[in-house]
Amino acid sequence: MEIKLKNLTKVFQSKKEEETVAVDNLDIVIPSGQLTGLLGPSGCGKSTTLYMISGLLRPTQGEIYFGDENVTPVPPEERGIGLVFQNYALYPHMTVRQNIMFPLENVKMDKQESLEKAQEIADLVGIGHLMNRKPKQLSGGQQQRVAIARALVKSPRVLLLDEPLSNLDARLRLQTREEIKRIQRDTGITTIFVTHDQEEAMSISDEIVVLREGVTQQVGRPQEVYNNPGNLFVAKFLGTPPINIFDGEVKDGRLMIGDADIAKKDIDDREVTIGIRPEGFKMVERSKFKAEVDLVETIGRDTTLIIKHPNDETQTFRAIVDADYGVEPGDTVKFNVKPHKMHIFDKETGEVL
Amino acid sequence: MEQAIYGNEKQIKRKIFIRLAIVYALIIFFAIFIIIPFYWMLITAMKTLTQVESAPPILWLNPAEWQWVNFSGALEQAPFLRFTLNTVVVAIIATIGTVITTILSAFAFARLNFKGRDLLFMAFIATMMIPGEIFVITNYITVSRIGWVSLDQSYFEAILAMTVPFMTSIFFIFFLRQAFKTIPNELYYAAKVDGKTDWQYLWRVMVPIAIPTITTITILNAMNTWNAYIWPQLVTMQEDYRLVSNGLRNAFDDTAGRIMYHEQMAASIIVTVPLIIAFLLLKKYIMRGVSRSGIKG
Amino acid sequence: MKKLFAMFLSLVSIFVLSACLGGTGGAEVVVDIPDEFPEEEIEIILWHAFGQDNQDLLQEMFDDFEDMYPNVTIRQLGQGGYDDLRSSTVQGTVSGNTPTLVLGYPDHFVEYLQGNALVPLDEYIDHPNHGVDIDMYVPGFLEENQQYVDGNQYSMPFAKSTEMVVYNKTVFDYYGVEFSMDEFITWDDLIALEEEYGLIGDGDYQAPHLFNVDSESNFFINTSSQFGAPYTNAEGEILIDNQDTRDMLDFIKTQIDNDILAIPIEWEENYGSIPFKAGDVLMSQGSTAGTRHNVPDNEGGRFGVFEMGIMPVVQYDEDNPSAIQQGPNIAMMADTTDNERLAAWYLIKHITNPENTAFFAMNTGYVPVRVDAFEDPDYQEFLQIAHTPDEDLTTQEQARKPFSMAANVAYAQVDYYSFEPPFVGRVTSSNARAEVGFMMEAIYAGTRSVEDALQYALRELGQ
Amino acid sequence: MLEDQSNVKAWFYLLPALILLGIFIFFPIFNAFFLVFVDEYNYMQGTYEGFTLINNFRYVVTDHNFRVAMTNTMLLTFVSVPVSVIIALLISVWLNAIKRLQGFFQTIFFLPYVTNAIAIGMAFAFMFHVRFGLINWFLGIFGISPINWVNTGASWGTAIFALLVYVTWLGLAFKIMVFLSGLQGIDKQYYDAARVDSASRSRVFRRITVPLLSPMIMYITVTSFIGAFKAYTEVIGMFGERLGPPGNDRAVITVVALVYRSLDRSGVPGALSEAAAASLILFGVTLVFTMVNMQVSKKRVHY
Repeated sequence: MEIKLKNLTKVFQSKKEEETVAVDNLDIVIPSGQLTGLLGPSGCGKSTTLYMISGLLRPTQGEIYFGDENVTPVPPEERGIGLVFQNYALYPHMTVRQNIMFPLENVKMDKQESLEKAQEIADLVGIGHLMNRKPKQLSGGQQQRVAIARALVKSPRVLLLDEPLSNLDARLRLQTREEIKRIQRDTGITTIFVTHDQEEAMSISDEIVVLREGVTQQVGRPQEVYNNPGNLFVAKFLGTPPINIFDGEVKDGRLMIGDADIAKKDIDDREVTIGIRPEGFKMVERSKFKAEVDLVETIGRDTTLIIKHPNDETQTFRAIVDADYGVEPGDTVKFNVKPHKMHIFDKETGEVL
Repeated sequence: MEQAIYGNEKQIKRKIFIRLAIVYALIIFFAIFIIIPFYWMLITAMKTLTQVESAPPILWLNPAEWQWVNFSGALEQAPFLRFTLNTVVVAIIATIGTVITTILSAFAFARLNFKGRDLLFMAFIATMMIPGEIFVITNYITVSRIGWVSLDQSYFEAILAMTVPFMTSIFFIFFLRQAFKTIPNELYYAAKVDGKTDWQYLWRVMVPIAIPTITTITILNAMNTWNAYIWPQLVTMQEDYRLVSNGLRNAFDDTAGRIMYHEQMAASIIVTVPLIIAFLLLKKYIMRGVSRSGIKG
Repeated sequence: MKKLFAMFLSLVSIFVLSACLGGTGGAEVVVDIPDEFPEEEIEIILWHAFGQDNQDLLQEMFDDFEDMYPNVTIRQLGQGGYDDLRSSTVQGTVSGNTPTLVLGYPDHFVEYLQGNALVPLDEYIDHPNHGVDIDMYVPGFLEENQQYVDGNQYSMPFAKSTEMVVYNKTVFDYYGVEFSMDEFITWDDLIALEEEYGLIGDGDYQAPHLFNVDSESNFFINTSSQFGAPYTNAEGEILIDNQDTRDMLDFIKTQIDNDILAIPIEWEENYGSIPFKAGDVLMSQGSTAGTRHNVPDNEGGRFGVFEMGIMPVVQYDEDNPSAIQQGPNIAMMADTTDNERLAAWYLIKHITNPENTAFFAMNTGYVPVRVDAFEDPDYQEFLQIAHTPDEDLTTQEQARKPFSMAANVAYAQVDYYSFEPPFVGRVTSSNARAEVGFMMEAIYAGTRSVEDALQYALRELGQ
Repeated sequence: MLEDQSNVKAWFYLLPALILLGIFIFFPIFNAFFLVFVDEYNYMQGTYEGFTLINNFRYVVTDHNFRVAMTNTMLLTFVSVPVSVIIALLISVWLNAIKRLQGFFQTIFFLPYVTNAIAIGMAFAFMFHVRFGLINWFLGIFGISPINWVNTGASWGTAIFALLVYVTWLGLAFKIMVFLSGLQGIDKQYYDAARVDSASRSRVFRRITVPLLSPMIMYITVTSFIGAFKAYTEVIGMFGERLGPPGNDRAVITVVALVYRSLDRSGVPGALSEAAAASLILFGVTLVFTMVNMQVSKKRVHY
C-alpha cells in the first residue's frame, strides 16, 4: 500500500489565537511494503504527520492517499491502520491476550478464530508465552511487542509506530529494532515509524524522510541520504559521531580551509561550509591540512582522534582512523580528505553545492 | 472526485454535530432535573405567603414582584448574625482539629508499618456502618461529665462541646489515606537520604502535595457544621451559643406551629449561599482533591 | 498493640463502670419548703418550645418578677419543638443539667417521672405561707395536672387552649343561619343544615367540604369522649378495641363519604386555615391558639375576604358535651435547691396570676388558666369586643375581635373540657395519640377500611 | 510499604484521633452493646432489670414496622445506588466529552452537594404533587392522567418511587464529582488507541472507561451502600415525620427511622435498648454487604 501525502499541512491554533505551523506542505510518497522512518529533531512535525496518517488528527490542508484511495476524510477506525503509541497505551486492566484481541472484538470476529489469531501474532512477536499477564507485569520490551502485536493483529493496511524504541534501554533497543525489522519483513506491511534517533532510523529503515520544522528536507534510502545529504541540516543530523563542520572558501577552483588546500572544486569563488565525516580523513605524510591531536580514544578496531581545529584553538573535530596508527596527544597529524566523505554547502542557504 | 470528498466531509461534520447535539441535549435534560428543586426554593423565597399558598402554584414571578422582604423577615426570626458568627467559629475550630488528626492518622495508615494496622483500619471502616444517631446520647453524657455542658456553661465550653467530638472523622481519614498512598515512595526515600524525619517529611512533603485533598476535607467538614442541628441544640445552654441551623428550624414556627415556607426558604437560601460561594471558589481544588483520593485503590 | 489495647479497654471500662450512661436519678424527691422567700441570689431557668413572639411576652412578665424579687434572675431558653424540648429535658436529667422549670404536656412529665425528676407541687399549693387558691384555676385545666398515677400534682396549667370552630359567616348569613358563641350545635344539627340548604357543592354559596378538623388525634379522642367510647386509661391500656369506637368510626366514615367531614390532608396541609380562607370548607375546628391564621385574607378565594364567625366545638350528644383542652403546663424540676424551688414556685404563681394569665391570653389566643382572670376588667373588656358591632370598634379592637370571639367560645366550654391520661411503657400516651391520628388519616384517604385501620393501629400499639 | 517502622511512632501519630474516636465513637458503640443486652433499661435512673440475650432484638424484629423498614431500606439501597452510579457515570462521560460550557454544567451538577437535604426534600415532594407537580404536568403532555405519587392516599409503590428519585438525585453530585475527576485523569491515548482499533463508543465505555474508573466506582459504591443503608433524612425531607404519604403513614419508614423513633423516647424504659438493637442489626446487614462488595471488588476492580 503506497501512501501519498499531498501538500499536507497542519496548523495548530492556541487559545490565544496564535498559529503554529506544525507540518508545512508536506508532499511525499511512502513506498509500499517497506519500512519508512520519519526522522527529525523533536518538534519537527513528524508525530503530527504520523497522527494525520492515522486519522487521529485532521489535516488543515492537503490530502492523504492510501494507494489510490483518498482517505483524508476517513475516520481512523475505517482507515485500517495499526498504531503503536510511544508509551504503548496498553490497557492496564486487560491481559496481554485481551489487549491483542481487543481490535478483533471490535470487528466482531469469531471468538475461536480471534484467539488463534492473537496467539499467532503473539508468537510472531515473541510473546506467545506471556498471554495471561497484565501489562504491569511485563518489561518495557515485552510491552512494546504487545503493542505491536495489538497493532498487527487486525492485519492493517499500514502500520504506524510512534517513537517505538524511545522507552527502552540501550540493549533492548538494539534487540527490538532488529525485531521490528524482522516483523515488518515477515508481514510485508507498509510501515511508518517516527523517531528522533537517526541511528535507529538508519539501521532499520528501507527509506527515510528527514523533517525539519514541518518541512521535508530529504527523502531516500538511508545510506543514500547519508552519503548525499541535500543540505547542511541533513548532513549534520545523520551520522554518529556527527559530521565535522569547517568554514572554508573556494578560491580559484580550489577548496580551502584556512590556508590548507583540500581539494579541487569546479565552482565560482565563494565562502562555503564544508562538512567532513569523521571517517573521511586519511592520514598522510604530507599535507597542508594539519593540526594537533588533543585526545585519543581507542575503541576496538577504531581510533577516534580529537583534533584541535587548525584555525581555531578552542574548537575540535573528530577523525576516525585505523587503530594501527600510533598517535599520541600532542602529535601533529596531517590529512587528506576522501572526496566522497566531504560535502560542500552554501554558506548562506546550507544547500549542497 | 473533489466533489465526493467534499460531500463526505460534510457528512462527517454533520455526524459529529449530531452526536454533540445529542450529548448536549442529554446534559441539559439532566441539568434541568438537577436545577428544578433549587429553582423552586428560590421562587418560593420570593413569594408572599398568599402566593405560596395559591393553587395552582405560581411557577414564575416577575422579578419586580420579588419579595426581598422575606429575607429581612427571615433574619428577624432569629439572631442569625450571632448564629452565623458562632457557626463560623465552630466550623473553623472543628475543621482545624479534624484536619490535624486526620493528617496524622492518615499518614500512619498510609505510610507507617505497624502491627495491627490493617485490623485497626478495618475497625475504623466498620464504625462507619453504625448509624451515628446512636452515638448522640452517650456523647451528650460524656461532654456533660467532662463539664462542657452545664447550666452555667460559658461560651468557651459551648464551643468545646460543639467542636471536640467532631475533631476527627473516619471518612476523612479514609479519604486522605487514599491521597497519601498515591505519593510515590521514592519521595520518602529521598527525604530519608536528606536526613528528614518522618515528622518533617509529613509536613514538608506529603501535606503540601495533598493540599487539594485537604482543602476538600476542609470544605466538607465546614459544610457539616453548617448543617449540624441536633447536637448544637442539645449541648448549648444559651440561645446565644447556637448555630444557623438551629435558627432555621426554630425560628419559623408561628404560635400555632404553622410553617412560614417563604421565610424558611429565604433563610435556607441565606445559609446555603455562603456554602455555594465557597464551593464555586474552591471547585478546582475540590476536583483535584477528589481525584487524588479516589483513583488509586 | 497489646499494651495499647489494654489501655484502651481500661479507658472504656472506666466509662462503663461509672454507671455506663446512667442517670443519677432514682431517689424520692423530698420536699422541704422554707418558711420565707429566700434572700440569696437565685437563677431560675425555664425551658420551653415557644417562638420569638411568645418569648417576648414571657420576658415582660419575668421583668416584673425580677423587679419584685431583685435577688432572682430568670433565663428562658427555647428548645425547638416540643419533641426537642422533651428530649433535651430527659438528657438534662441524666447529666444533671436540668432547668428549674419546664413547660410541657403530661405525656412529657410522666416520662420525666421515670427519673423522679419532678417536684410534686401539692405541698406548695397547700402551704400556709406560699400556697395558692387552687380552686381559682379552671377545673378542666387543673384536673389534667392532677391525674398522675401516684396521686400527686406535678404541674400547673400555664398556656392553655381549647378547640373551637371557625365558620364562614358570610355564607351562613346568606342562608339566614346563625350560630352562637356560647352554645354548641350537634352533628345532627349540622347534617340537617346541609340537607336543608345543600351547602356542599361547587355552586355559589357552596363549598366542596363542609367541616374540617385540624387535628385528627384530637378529633378522635374528643369524639370518643362524646360517644362515651373508651380510649386509654392511666395504666396505659389501649381500649379502642370496642364496639362504641367502631360505631364512632363508622359515623365518621359516613361523614367523610358525604363530604361533610374533611381533614387537612385533603389539601396537603397541616392545618385547615388555608382551605378555610380559600373557601374550600365552610367550617374548621382547631385550636384557639390558631385563631389569627383563620382570619380571612384570601382575595382570590371562593368567597373573597369573607366574614368569619367562631362557635364552640360541635357535639355528638348534647347531654354529654366534651371539648378537648390542650397547651403546655409548667413543672418544677427536682434537681434544684429548696430555695430555688420556692422562688420557682413564686414565679409559677406570678405568671399564672389573674393579670398575667389574662395578659398572655389576650396576646396569644391562649385561654386564661384561672377563673378569676375572666373577671379581670381588661379581660372583660376584651371579651366584650366580640359582642360589639364592628362599627363601634376602633381599628385596633377590630383586629382583636377574632381573639375575643375565640376567648368567648373557650369560656363557654370551660365546664366540659376533656383530656386524656398520660402514661409510659412500651407504648406511651403520645404513641397512642399519634396512632389514632394516623388511623383517622388512613380512613380518610381510603387506604384502609375502618376495621383494617383499627386493627393496624392496635397492632402498632402492641395489642 | 516501608520497613522497620517502630510501632510506637505509628501509635503516636494515631493518638489524637484514637483518643477522640475512643471517647466519641468507640465508647458509644460499647455502650450500645451494653444496652442491647440489658432488660428494661431506665435511662434516667441508670437501672435495669437483669441481662438478656435476645429480648431487645426480639422487640425490634417483631415490631411489624421492622419488616417494612427493612424492605424499604434494602430497596432504597439496591435501587438508588446502582442507578445513581450509572447515571453519574453517564453524565460524567458526557460532561467530559464537551468543551463549551463544561464548567457551567459541572457547577450545576455539583449543586446538590452544597444543600440541605430537608429543604430540598420539600421542594421534591412538591415536584411530585398530584395537581401542581411538574412530574404530572410533564406526563400530561403525553396524555397520561395525573398519578398520585406522594399525596393523600398515595400507595407505597408510588411513594417509594418518588423517594427513590429524590435519593438518586441527592446522590448524583458527589459521584459525578469523583467520576469526572477520575475521567480527567485517564490517559487520552487509551481512547486514541481504541479509536484506531475501531472500537464503538459503547464498547469504549464498557471495555475501557468503566474498567479504568473501576477503583473509583468501587469506592463510590462501597461508601454509597453504607450511606444508603442509613437513609433517613431524605424521608423526613420528603414526607415529614409521618414517613409516608398522608393516610399511608410510615409506608416508607427506614431502619434508621426506627432507631430514631426509639431514641426519641429515650425517657421510656427499654427504648434505648431498642435503638441499640436496631442499630446493631443494621450494622450487621451493612457489614455483610460491604464484605460482599469488597470481595467482588477484589475480582473485578483493576488497580
